[in-house]
Amino acid sequence: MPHSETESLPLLQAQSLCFARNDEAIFGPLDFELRPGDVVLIEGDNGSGKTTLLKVLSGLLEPSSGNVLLHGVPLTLAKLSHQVALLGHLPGLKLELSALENLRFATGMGGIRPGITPRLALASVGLEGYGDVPLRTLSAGQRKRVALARLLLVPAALWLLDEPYANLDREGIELVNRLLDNHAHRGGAALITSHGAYAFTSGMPRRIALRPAA
Amino acid sequence: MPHSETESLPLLQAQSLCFARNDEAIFGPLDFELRPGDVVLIEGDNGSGKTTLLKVLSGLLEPSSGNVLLHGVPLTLAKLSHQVALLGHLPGLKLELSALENLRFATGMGGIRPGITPRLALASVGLEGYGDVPLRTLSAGQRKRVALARLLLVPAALWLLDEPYANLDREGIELVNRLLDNHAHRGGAALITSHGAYAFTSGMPRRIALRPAA
Amino acid sequence: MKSGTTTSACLALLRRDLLLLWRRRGDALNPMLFAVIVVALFPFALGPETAVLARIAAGTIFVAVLLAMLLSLDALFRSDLEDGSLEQLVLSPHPLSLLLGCKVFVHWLTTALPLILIAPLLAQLLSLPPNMLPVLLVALALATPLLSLIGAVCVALTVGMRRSGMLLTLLVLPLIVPALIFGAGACNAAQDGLAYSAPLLWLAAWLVLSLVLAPLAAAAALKISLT
Amino acid sequence: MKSGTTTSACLALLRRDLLLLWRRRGDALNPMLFAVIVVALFPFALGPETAVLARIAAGTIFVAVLLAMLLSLDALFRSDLEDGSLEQLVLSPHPLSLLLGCKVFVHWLTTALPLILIAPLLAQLLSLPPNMLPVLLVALALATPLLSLIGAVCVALTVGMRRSGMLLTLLVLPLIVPALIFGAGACNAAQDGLAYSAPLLWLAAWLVLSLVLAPLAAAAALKISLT
Amino acid sequence: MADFFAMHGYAAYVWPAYAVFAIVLIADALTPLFARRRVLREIDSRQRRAASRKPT
Amino acid sequence: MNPLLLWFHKLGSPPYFYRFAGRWLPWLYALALISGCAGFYGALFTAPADYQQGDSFRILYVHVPCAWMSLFAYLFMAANGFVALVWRIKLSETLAMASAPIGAAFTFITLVTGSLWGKPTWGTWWTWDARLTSELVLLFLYFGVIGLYHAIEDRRQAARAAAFLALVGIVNLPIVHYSVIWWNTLHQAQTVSLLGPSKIAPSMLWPLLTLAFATHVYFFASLLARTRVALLELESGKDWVRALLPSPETGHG
Ligand code: HEM
Ligand SMILES: Nc1ncnc2c1ncn2[C@@H]1O[C@H](COP(=O)(O)OP(=O)(O)OP(=O)(O)O)[C@@H](O)[C@H]1O
Ligand SMILES: Nc1ncnc2c1ncn2[C@@H]1O[C@H](COP(=O)(O)OP(=O)(O)OP(=O)(O)O)[C@@H](O)[C@H]1O
Ligand SMILES: [Mg+2]
Ligand SMILES: [Mg+2]
Repeated sequence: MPHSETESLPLLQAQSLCFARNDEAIFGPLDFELRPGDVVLIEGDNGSGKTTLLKVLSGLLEPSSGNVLLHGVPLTLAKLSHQVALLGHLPGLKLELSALENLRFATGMGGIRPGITPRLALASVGLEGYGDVPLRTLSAGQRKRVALARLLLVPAALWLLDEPYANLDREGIELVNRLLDNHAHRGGAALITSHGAYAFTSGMPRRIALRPAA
Repeated sequence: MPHSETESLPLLQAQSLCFARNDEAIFGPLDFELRPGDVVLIEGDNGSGKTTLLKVLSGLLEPSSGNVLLHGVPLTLAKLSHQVALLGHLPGLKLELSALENLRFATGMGGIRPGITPRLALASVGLEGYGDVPLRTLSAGQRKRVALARLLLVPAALWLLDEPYANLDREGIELVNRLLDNHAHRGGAALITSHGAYAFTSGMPRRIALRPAA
Repeated sequence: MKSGTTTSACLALLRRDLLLLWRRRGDALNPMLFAVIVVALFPFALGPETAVLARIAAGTIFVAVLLAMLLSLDALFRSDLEDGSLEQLVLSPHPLSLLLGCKVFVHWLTTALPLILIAPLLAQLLSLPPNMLPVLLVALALATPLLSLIGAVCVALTVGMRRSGMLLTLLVLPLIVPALIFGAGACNAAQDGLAYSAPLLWLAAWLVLSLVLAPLAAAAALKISLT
Repeated sequence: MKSGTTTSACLALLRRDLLLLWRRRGDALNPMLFAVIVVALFPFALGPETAVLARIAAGTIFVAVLLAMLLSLDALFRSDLEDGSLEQLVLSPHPLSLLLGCKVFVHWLTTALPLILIAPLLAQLLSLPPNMLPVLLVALALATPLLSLIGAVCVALTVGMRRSGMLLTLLVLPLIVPALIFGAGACNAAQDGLAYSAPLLWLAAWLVLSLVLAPLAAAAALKISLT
Repeated sequence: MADFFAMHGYAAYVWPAYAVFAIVLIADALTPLFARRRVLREIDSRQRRAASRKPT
Repeated sequence: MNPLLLWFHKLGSPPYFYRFAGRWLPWLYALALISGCAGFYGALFTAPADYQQGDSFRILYVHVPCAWMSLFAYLFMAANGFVALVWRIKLSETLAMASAPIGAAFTFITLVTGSLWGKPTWGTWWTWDARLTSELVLLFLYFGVIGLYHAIEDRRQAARAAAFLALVGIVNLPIVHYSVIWWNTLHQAQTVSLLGPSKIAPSMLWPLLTLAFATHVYFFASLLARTRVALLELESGKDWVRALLPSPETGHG
């Protein structure tokens, strides 16, 4: 995997990043960078702008000032970067299709990492045997696991995960932590949000705190 | 408040309650009862049937066998009990209306406890000053708090809360615990669900564990 | 702890629904626009000959109004379902049929009434003979509440499904065809100079019956389809 | 880590959308049902005189088909938006216009094609003269893709809103009126025994233009309304 | 003068036309005034909200 | 930079434009009012009655200027929309959205006065003639732009989406204008021309031109007034707006 050349440049840089909705500041100027191997937790109370920040970093919302650089290149609306996997509140899965069909579509769209198949990925998130029933009949937590399986399959250097722990039971939380560890060891980076009410199994190395900008 | 006569009978009784969807058992025979002052936590992994159980207890789903008794009276589809407040995954709030308008509607429909007003209830869930903006512009956690304010306002002896802690920050979780304590002291009872991944501030007195029936 | 009275509950529901409508007043104009557009399409499709247009005017306006109402019916309970309000309504301590009656009334007030008010304009667009306008208006005033009421029963039946839009149409239409036949029939009779009061009286009788039965039926249907 | 090719992405999208449609095949029939119902209402509304019906047959069928497609347009991106798939599509490494083109193609294939296939039945219901049927079919075959394409641009603009149903109608209609005029115009000309190839050629030229421009415009509009 | 108002029998068409012109444009001229008042009121209440929130 | 460009650059800044518009507004309203009164005097008193249409032809003096304005306002809106989409200039977004309701008002007047004129001359209020139809479509387009703008919550995103729609709808303008040439219609063909000789008597022409001038000036006056309000709303969080208000009475700090 060619991440030797990217080692020198940070994967993601935020430079005095601000966001305002109808001129009301949501989060203040933020400066941080992610290098390969970094996993960073964004903490903040309800309404502090965590979801908004992830959307800005993925390019879905435009910052009101400041820059987002991916591999040193500014992220613009016209040219989104495709090294980024965003897992938002909405998982982007079709409830009428089965888990396997959803995953096959995802790999068709985004490519697939070498050495893994949709079925293997599903097994490694603890959903063996649930591959062929429509997603509609799975519970909230089971659906979340399917979305995690997609992260495993589709190659992306930067993961942006919005409250990945929500809806998951203890075992599910450990699963997320394991996935993040593996991703970091492979040279990826991840930014995840949480309001810190969960009993984590391992401490996160770095944190960014969001506070209301007003 | 006339809860002296109800003291003798349990508020809620489940008698060998089973639920099956298309002949697939979701939860096994359950027997438990709630008396005034009880707060019970339903624990179970993802997909173990917590949401389903609450719907059965409120009368929205019919058990496949067994009974639900409210004040000793069997709950039937035709005659739902109106002593029950259900707070599900969907809060039943209108995003176009403000928090106060939503709460006023709720009290118009369900009546109001003596000695409290919508504005006071909103203040006591930490949303002072947010009463007049459309709910659409509040974050996930802030909306959840509005739903909690409704619980405070509308009289109901039995609370059924589905994952009340989800989406809330630490302070919000403490708020829920405080609300539950007060409700219990007033002679109410509550049944809440969780998969136990939260860092609670106080232990729950009683738990019911749901395990996959299969 | 005392719970509110049924009257206050109905008033609260009416107030909330009207307030919601006011907040989304842009959307409230939509059925009107739709009817105008459907009517305006016909001259394009048929060519601008006044004689042809006048002949089909009353029928086309009737169809356009019914379609506009039909399409807005789908939204009658949908948003309440999506955000969980409908569950709360069913669990509330008041007669469900009365509450649904309130919702139907708001629906009529906010979709059918504007449609009836712009019917004269639609008539002008299709060059309907002016002396037929009163008959058309009376027929619409009788047929539209019928549609709201019958529609509510069907919506209540389909409310549990995702994307039931057109299935709903399918359910409502057979029930509403008689209203169309009598309503448009009265107009056509008037245009041909025949007596037109009999079909209107039939419509009225049917409306009275529906006013009593439809809310009860809707409440029963809703309980079936939610549980 | 290599990402998939654009061709494979388009194929994956086509396969998924068709599969979804198959899973919801009940819904897929809806536009057809709607068109049948609209057409079937007219004999009730106008009375059963064959001469009148035949005169308005082609125009009414055209209007019914356009309305049916219009109403199904709303769902083009809605479910993708609601479950977050649309965000994933925008963030994917392939040209958005191409992906949207695929979605439009599926839309046409699954709503317009069935409508064209049942057009002969509709023609029968309104006693359209049989020799006019081929003109009607050709006109529909040219006008319906136009509607899918132009509609996609408008849907992309309104996709960020809740409940945009009828606003969409308002946006699409002015843009689609010419297609209706030319399409129905060709039919009416044929009925009067006049030459009808000129309007059809106009439609064809316009279709070619839209095929090239509309996907690009839709992609631009979608980016505007998502961000 | 009455002759002038009668417009040789076209009064029913001419005067409404001028009236529509006047009414619509006057309404158009007034909307910004009302909108301005509404916006100022909104800004004021928003600032008050911000001011009341800050101390807590 | 050349001074004109520099001035345009400065004009693009909301606070500057707000003050600039505030200075010019009274003058524009006054000019529109005066020239409008002069035009109406000519239209009602000095112009002779038409030998064919009698006094009904006096509707021309409201119909035609408004018809021209309905097209001009759309063009203006689309041009600003283009600038807004390509260069993302906030002021252009605002100008484009402010011209939509004014244009819709003129279109509405055109349709109503046209109908009022049609009844005595053609014997019907409305026919489905190409010009009338395309003008109605123009009204729907204006409604679509306004509706889209109000249906989206984020003001800037709403403006961009509506501007995009306005650009797509511009294909309708040539149809309105040339419909009388392309199809033979009931409606009057072009009679007034600024460049070539007009087919209309000078005593009938000058009030028309004066009124056309007045409506143009009015358009810009109304545009500036609306833009000022819109800028206030858009920039309500900015310091220059706070400075405009009487200092908030919660003045403890
Ligand atoms: C609802 C009905 C009508 C509508 C929508 C309408 C619309 C228009 C429009 C849009 C224009 C401007 C065209 C351009 O500059 O490209 C126009 C111009 C004009 N209209 Fe009408 N019109 C209507 C009825 C009438 C009637 C009944 C008459 C007179 C018999 C009339 C006489 C004129 C004249 C003389 C012009 C100026 C033509 C020129 O010099 O360019 N219009 N109308
Ligand atoms: N569509 C919107 N329009 C206007 N304001 C919004 C909108 N969405 C969110 N906000 C506001 O932006 C702020 C940040 O919202 P965001 O959803 O990013 O918070 P969050 O940190 O994800 O909160 P939570 O933990 O509750 O999910 C909130 O104060 C909210 O009121
Ligand atoms: N509509 C449905 N149709 C069929 N099966 C369903 C449906 N909804 C849920 N199930 C199944 O019923 C079981 C229980 O679901 P339920 O939503 O009650 O779980 P839960 O305990 O609330 O889980 P979570 O913690 O993930 O919310 C799950 O295994 C799920 O697959
Ligand atoms: Mg969030
Ligand atoms: Mg659950």
